[in-house]
Amino acid sequence: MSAAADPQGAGLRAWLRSPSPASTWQARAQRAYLGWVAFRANPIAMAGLLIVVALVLAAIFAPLLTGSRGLDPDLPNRLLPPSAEHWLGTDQLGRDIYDRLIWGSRVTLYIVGLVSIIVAPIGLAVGTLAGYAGGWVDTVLMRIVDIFLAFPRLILALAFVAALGPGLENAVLAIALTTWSPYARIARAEVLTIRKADYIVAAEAQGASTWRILRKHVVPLCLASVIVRLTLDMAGIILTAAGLGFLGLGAQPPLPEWGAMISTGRDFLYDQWWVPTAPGAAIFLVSLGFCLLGDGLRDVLDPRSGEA
Amino acid sequence: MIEVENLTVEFGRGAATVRAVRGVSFTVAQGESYGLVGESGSGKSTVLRAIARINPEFGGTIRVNGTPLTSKRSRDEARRMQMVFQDPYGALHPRHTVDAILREPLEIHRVGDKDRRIKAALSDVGLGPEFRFRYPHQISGGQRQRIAVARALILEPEILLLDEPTSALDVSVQAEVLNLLKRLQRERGLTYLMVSHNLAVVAHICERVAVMNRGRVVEELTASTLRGGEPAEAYTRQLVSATEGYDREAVRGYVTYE
Amino acid sequence: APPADTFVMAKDVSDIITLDPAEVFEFSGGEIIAQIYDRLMWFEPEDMATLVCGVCETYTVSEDGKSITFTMREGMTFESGNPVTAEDVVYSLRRVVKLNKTPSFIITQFGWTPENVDELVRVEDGAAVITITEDFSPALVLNALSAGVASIVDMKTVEEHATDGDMGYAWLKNHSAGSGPFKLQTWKANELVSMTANEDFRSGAPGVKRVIVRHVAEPGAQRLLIEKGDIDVARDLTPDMVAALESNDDVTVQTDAKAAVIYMAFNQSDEILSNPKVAEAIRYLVDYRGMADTFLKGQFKVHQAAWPEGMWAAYNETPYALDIEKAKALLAEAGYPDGFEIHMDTLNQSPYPEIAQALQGTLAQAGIKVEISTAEGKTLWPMYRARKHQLILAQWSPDYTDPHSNLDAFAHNPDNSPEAKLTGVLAWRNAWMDEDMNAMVVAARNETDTAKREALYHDIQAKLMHEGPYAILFQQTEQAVMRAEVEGFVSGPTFDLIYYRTVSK
Amino acid sequence: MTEARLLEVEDLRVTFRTPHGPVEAVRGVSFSLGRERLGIVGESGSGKSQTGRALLRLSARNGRVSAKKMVFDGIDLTNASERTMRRIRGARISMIMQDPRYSLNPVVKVGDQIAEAYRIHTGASARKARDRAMEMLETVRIREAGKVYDLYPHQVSGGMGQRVMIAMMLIPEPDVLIADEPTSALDVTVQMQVLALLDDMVRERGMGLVLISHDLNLVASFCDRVMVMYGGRVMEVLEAGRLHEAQHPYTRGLLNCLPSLEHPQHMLPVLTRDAGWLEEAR
Amino acid sequence: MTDTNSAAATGKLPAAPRALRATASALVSLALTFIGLTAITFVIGRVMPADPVLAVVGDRASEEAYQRVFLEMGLDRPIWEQYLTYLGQILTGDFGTSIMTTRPVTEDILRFFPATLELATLATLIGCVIGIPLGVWAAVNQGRWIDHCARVLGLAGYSAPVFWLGMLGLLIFYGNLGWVAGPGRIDIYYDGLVEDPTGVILFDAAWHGEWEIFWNAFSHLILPAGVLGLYALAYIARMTRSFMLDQLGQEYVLAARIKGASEFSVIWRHAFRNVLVQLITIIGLTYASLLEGSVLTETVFAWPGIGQYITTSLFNADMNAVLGGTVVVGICFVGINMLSDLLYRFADPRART
Ligand SMILES: Nc1ncnc2c1ncn2[C@@H]1O[C@H](COP(=O)(O)OP(=O)(O)OP(=O)(O)O)[C@@H](O)[C@H]1O
Ligand SMILES: Nc1ncnc2c1ncn2[C@@H]1O[C@H](COP(=O)(O)OP(=O)(O)OP(=O)(O)O)[C@@H](O)[C@H]1O
Ligand SMILES: [Mg+2]
Ligand SMILES: [Mg+2]
Ligand code: NI
Repeated sequence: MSAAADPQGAGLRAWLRSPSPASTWQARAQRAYLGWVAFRANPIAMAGLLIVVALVLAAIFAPLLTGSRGLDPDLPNRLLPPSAEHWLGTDQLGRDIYDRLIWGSRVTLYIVGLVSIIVAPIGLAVGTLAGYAGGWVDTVLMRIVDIFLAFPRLILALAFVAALGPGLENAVLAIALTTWSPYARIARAEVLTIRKADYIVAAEAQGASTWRILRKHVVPLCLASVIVRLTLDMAGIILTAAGLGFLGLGAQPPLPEWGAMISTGRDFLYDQWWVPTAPGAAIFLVSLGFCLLGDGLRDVLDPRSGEA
Repeated sequence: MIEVENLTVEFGRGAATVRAVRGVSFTVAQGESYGLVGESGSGKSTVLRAIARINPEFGGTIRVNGTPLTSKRSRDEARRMQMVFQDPYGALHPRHTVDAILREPLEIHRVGDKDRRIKAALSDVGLGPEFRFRYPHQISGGQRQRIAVARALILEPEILLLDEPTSALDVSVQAEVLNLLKRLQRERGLTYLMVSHNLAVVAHICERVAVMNRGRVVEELTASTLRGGEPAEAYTRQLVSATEGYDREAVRGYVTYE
Repeated sequence: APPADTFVMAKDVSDIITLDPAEVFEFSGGEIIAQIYDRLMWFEPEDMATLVCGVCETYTVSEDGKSITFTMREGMTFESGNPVTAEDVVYSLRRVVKLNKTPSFIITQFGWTPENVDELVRVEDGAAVITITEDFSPALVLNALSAGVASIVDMKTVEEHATDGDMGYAWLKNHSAGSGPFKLQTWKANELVSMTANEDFRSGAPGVKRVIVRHVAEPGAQRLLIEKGDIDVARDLTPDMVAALESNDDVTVQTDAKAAVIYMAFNQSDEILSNPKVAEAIRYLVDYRGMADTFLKGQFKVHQAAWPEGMWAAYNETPYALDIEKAKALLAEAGYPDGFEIHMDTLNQSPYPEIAQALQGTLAQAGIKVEISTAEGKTLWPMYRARKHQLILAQWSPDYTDPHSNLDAFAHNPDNSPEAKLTGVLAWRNAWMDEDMNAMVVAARNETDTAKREALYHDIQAKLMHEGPYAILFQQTEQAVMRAEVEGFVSGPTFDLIYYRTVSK
Repeated sequence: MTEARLLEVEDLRVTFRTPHGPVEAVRGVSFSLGRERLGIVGESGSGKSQTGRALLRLSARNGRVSAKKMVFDGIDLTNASERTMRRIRGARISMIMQDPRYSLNPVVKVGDQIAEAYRIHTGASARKARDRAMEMLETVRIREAGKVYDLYPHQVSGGMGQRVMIAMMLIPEPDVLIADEPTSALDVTVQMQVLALLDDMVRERGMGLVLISHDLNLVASFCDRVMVMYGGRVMEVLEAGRLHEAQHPYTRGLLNCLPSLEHPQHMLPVLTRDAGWLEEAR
Repeated sequence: MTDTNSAAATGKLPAAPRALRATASALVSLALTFIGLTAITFVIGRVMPADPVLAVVGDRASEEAYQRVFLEMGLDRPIWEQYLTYLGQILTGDFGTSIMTTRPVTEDILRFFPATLELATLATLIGCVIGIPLGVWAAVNQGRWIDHCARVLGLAGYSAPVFWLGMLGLLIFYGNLGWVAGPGRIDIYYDGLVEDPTGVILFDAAWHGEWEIFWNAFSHLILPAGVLGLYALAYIARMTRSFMLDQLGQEYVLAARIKGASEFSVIWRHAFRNVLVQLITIIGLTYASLLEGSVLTETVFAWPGIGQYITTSLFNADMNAVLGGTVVVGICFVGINMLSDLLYRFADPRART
């Protein structure tokens, strides 16, 4: 490899592989590096990462990658098949589908990001608290979690959207409200296995407060499995958003949300196949990307799977 | 320093009650090291955990420095009394560096001058500064146990409760840790209460030893009686004989205490 | 494929919530009861412009135009075998008034109330006699008596199934007791409606023995079903699907004008929208032709008056076309040279979001930034009825075939105060009241001379087109795609003027 | 008695592929085994267990085993087919693992696990296997064998579990038994009883026993010969009785760092390792 | 997963009271879940902008007609009072009448639920029958291309929008190839030809020996079930693989190999039996989530299932129907979880005592 020939590269590598790191920083960098090495060796995970990175790049560079924002109707040019001018053809209002897909990546990232920052904290907070505190706190919290689990998911989301009014933010919020419960369960299960661990007992013996133990000891340990689960669930989240879009409750027109694009394009599947197929394929690809990434992350982060 | 009187600990309720400790009494003087030996399940750890208030409910009285312990643990107590656990792999948080592990007690008790203390604690247990930013999985079992000891000592307690501190370690590493404990006791005049099922290890560290069986102390004796003289109890004798290696004839004579 | 004597239709019938003619006010429900029940007045499939007698033999209007006497046809029977008599006619009308469900206003506007109806609607010498107390044109009254509420139910059967004096209300929701060409076999909500032929129908036995209306919500699924020949007619195909199917020899496309109009309404309690220049500008910012020739092709045609083309007294002028410059000038005059931001609400099913987006595109060219919200009807209507909208894009279809039906709703607002809550009236919903207009609508309603009446309605429509709080955009045309062997499917302008009995295959 | 060589191993190597490069766990180990008790001692990570597993060709997936010679009863284990190996495993060479808590299938009754081992190699009927398993449980001194047969692994104590494990591995009457720290999870007294049991097997059946342990005292008092391992290599092989006279600094170091009841010391001598040992052992 | 804590705490009681207490605590948990479910749905129903009164009277209704129905429906009373009345009603087994279908909700559910049951059951079966072996196979060949293929295939099933797959499936297998029947549960002219006491057409048709109808219904069912099954399959295969990897790394597997057990026996007799224990919960959850009714699949396939019923009811502000549907789905969920807990206890000796 060329990096070996490059003295600086070699120096950096040595620094990263050094058996005795000199600072917290180096230790962190090393962990990240070794994780990365393991990750890199996993072609499937790399494929996932590639897709996700491509999504992020598309979102960032959308203005450079497209000729229009894909919002303005151009009725004379509607339903054109894919061509050199319109790579993925045009939709029922004559908008360039490729442009819409690229701009839509921002919406998708927005959904993914917003759901993650809502779901993970709620799930973690409820789950770790229930698991660590035990007793009636656990019972009460878990009953609530059970209720949310027992609720038909899409229905609950629909109800929330219906209550909050349609729109992307509300759709995301609704999805988040319906998705957190399994995370609480995961976090709780994880806490139950570590609650009796000596290092927690040791921290208690040092006089640490419950709050401190949760924050410093318990949450960091659950975080990995929650993050892994989150990436794995990302596909589901995108698809639920798409489902809400499909039912007309997600993004409002003319926002190029992929699910809504399939939804409005679905009537064209039989004659102008490209209209729903392009966003369908995009959702498929991105979900697949997140799934693969999650799987790869699990192999790297989760010592229980894989042998290395 | 530590006075335990008629200590009882029960787990569970109703018909399911396990009486883990049934009326144990002993005292440990300041600067002394006291050992608890016995078979698995005899209640050794439970005694220790009751004193450390990890199982807060117990019967009888425990006095430390003359003050009886209540079931609510106070923060000051942590500064006076610390515990070292059996399993060096489980006692350190896997995601914290050595630095973070040693810093935590200082933060909890708002002790200043943290960096100096951490460096000093590391050198006290014979580890170089290069260990400071490592994660537990990057160091060996013996070194981990040293970190655990360093953490216990960083608040400068008077009493150290040791629950089988070497049983998970290799013989060569065990020697290192035992030496460390001995040195620290000499230098700081610490009081030790140590649990082990290895008689040789206990005799090596402790001056006095209590032999436990099924939740009771069956015999209390000094290290020298244990070595040279004849222990009074058959149970103790059997333990001693087993420590000495395999002896076909002796094994035939073993009694199971159940 | 379905058997030769069974006619299978795919349609989105999720809107059916009752099949009681006194209560039905939904499109699909209206279509179904038109097959099950005969009515007092009626349009025959051969000539859907001429109002003729249904269960009556003849009718006579009294001198003062306040009473009408209906003599009954002989020999007609209900599905139970009971004869159809004047008693049944009177019972049916009284029942509508007494149950007082939503569509009852169609006949209660004549001045009937639960208290006086027994007196005003009665049997005299074996004939049914009705008397009105308001000054309504008899033509209007007769027209209204061709609506679903004038369906004749079998008094004996219905009373047999009555509980707690509810006049059979609970039972009739999903049962039939009529004398129409078909009788109801089952209605499974969101699944199907199935009917069997009434061989004794007064105009002869229907062409098929059984009709099944299958609920298929997805146009795509309908498309596959019709292509495979698993159904005989698909009712909800999109224009693009229809265009694609045109080359298919196995199917034929039948296009019929419908009376529904799509309109945009401007809430007059909104400061910007209450400016007539703004409204006028918006009317010039609609690409009527562009839409009608592309994604609405075959399903909607340009129509700008409140009463649809093809109906009596229709007004077919289309003065507006997309004219950005003119609109900009108007906006400048109105004080909005750079446009403004505005919110548009509409339904979430095709084609409303598409139309809204096209409007958004053209309005933007004059600087008007439109933000679109789409919603289910059940969510949209409460907001509309509470006057909480700004711009709204919606549809209206007449309740009966008289222009009064639409113009009363679009133009007549007797009390514009919020407390009046005339929530069924479009003019009130948009907080629009014009005294002249009110007077014109009442005058037209009461006019007995047909030619004069027609002229009055033309005036109303012309005035409404320019001054009303609306931009009326399109009139619906329906494209039914059917298997080549299906013949005789007749679909008239209103949602209940659809005839299954003429179908054969 | 030590004349009949059951097992001969020459230059056994086990290498693992890891993300950090190859790890040589065993580097050229040679020994032979007769109908005797051979102890393998060494500090943790010295390659004791991997040597044992390599004999059964059951190294982890990322491991590679090579040897100049690895012959069992005339069968070349390096080249034997997977089929042959399956016939050898259990029936002729067996292995007891360290921790019964993890080595017994948690959802299968312990008795059935023993019976299975018997049926695999004899094709006996279920009834017959059950009877044999019951007998075997009695042989390993379990009272109330009938009751224990129907217990699940989590219902038996550590000592009992270890005996079940032993019964399972002994039921096909193997010629060689590798016991990998069979007693380190047990109380000292139970530990002795288990060893006594193994002792009986060697004496009564003429089985070859490899006892892996890091307890030098134990090995010295129990085995016939002791092999000392360090860093994947054999440092020396000694008569067990003369272990305490060992000269190799590594062996001495291991011996010295044990605290002893008889000889109290103030400080324990700590083992100092010497990279040169590995060179010498070549 | 229902909470097993309470059961664990009472772990050492004698058998009979323990079973009793477990049942009691299960019942209490069921009741609490039930109350929570109805309460949330109830609140949602009241804060929704969709107006239940309009659902009855239509959007052109006069204010007077509106008010009359508003009062009839009791909407003027405080919400807690309405809720309590409703609870009282349900306890007598009366879920009220659906606005949309004009029938008692109970009757509706008895009609729509079997359709979903049929679909979910077949889908889960497909998921298990293909997914489990696929997952095991992938785990056994971990890291090889077979594993990669199986994983990507599984993930693909997980990633594709279900309605998109459904439409594509319809186009290909019904539209082009004609292998299966189109949307709907059964060809329309068979409708009502057999008595359907259970509502599960396959079962009823087989019961009456109406094989023509059976096959017709089956050919309608197989495509939607296949699409849902693909999703179940993907999830089950993936979990199986990961559990299997866990188990294959366990010491007891090594012990089995040391005994000389064949590869087949090591995989299926030893490792898989432990995997099965974990899979029970997963399969239970999958089944429960499918029983919620996949609104999207049901829409695409014009399948009159419970998911569609609840959704359309929701859009129509038909709260009685929504509440009834949610309660039934919730009870199913809790019930299946209890069942899988029970099975779990049966399959895992560690959980039994
Ligand atoms: N949390 C608990 N709940 C129920 N029983 C317990 C609990 N902790 C300990 N016991 C029981 O109490 C008894 C004493 O346990 P303890 O851990 O003190 O023994 P020990 O002497 O330390 O044994 P070992 O040498 O194995 O560590 C045992 O029978 C044990 O099963
Ligand atoms: N699968 C593996 N991948 C990489 N390295 C391995 C693997 N298995 C074992 N090793 C390494 O091989 C070396 C020898 O391991 P082995 O288990 O034989 O040690 P041991 O002598 O049995 O030690 P202990 O007394 O701790 O059981 C160790 O350094 C270990 O880390
Ligand atoms: Mg202990
Ligand atoms: Mg080992
Ligand atoms: Ni649960």
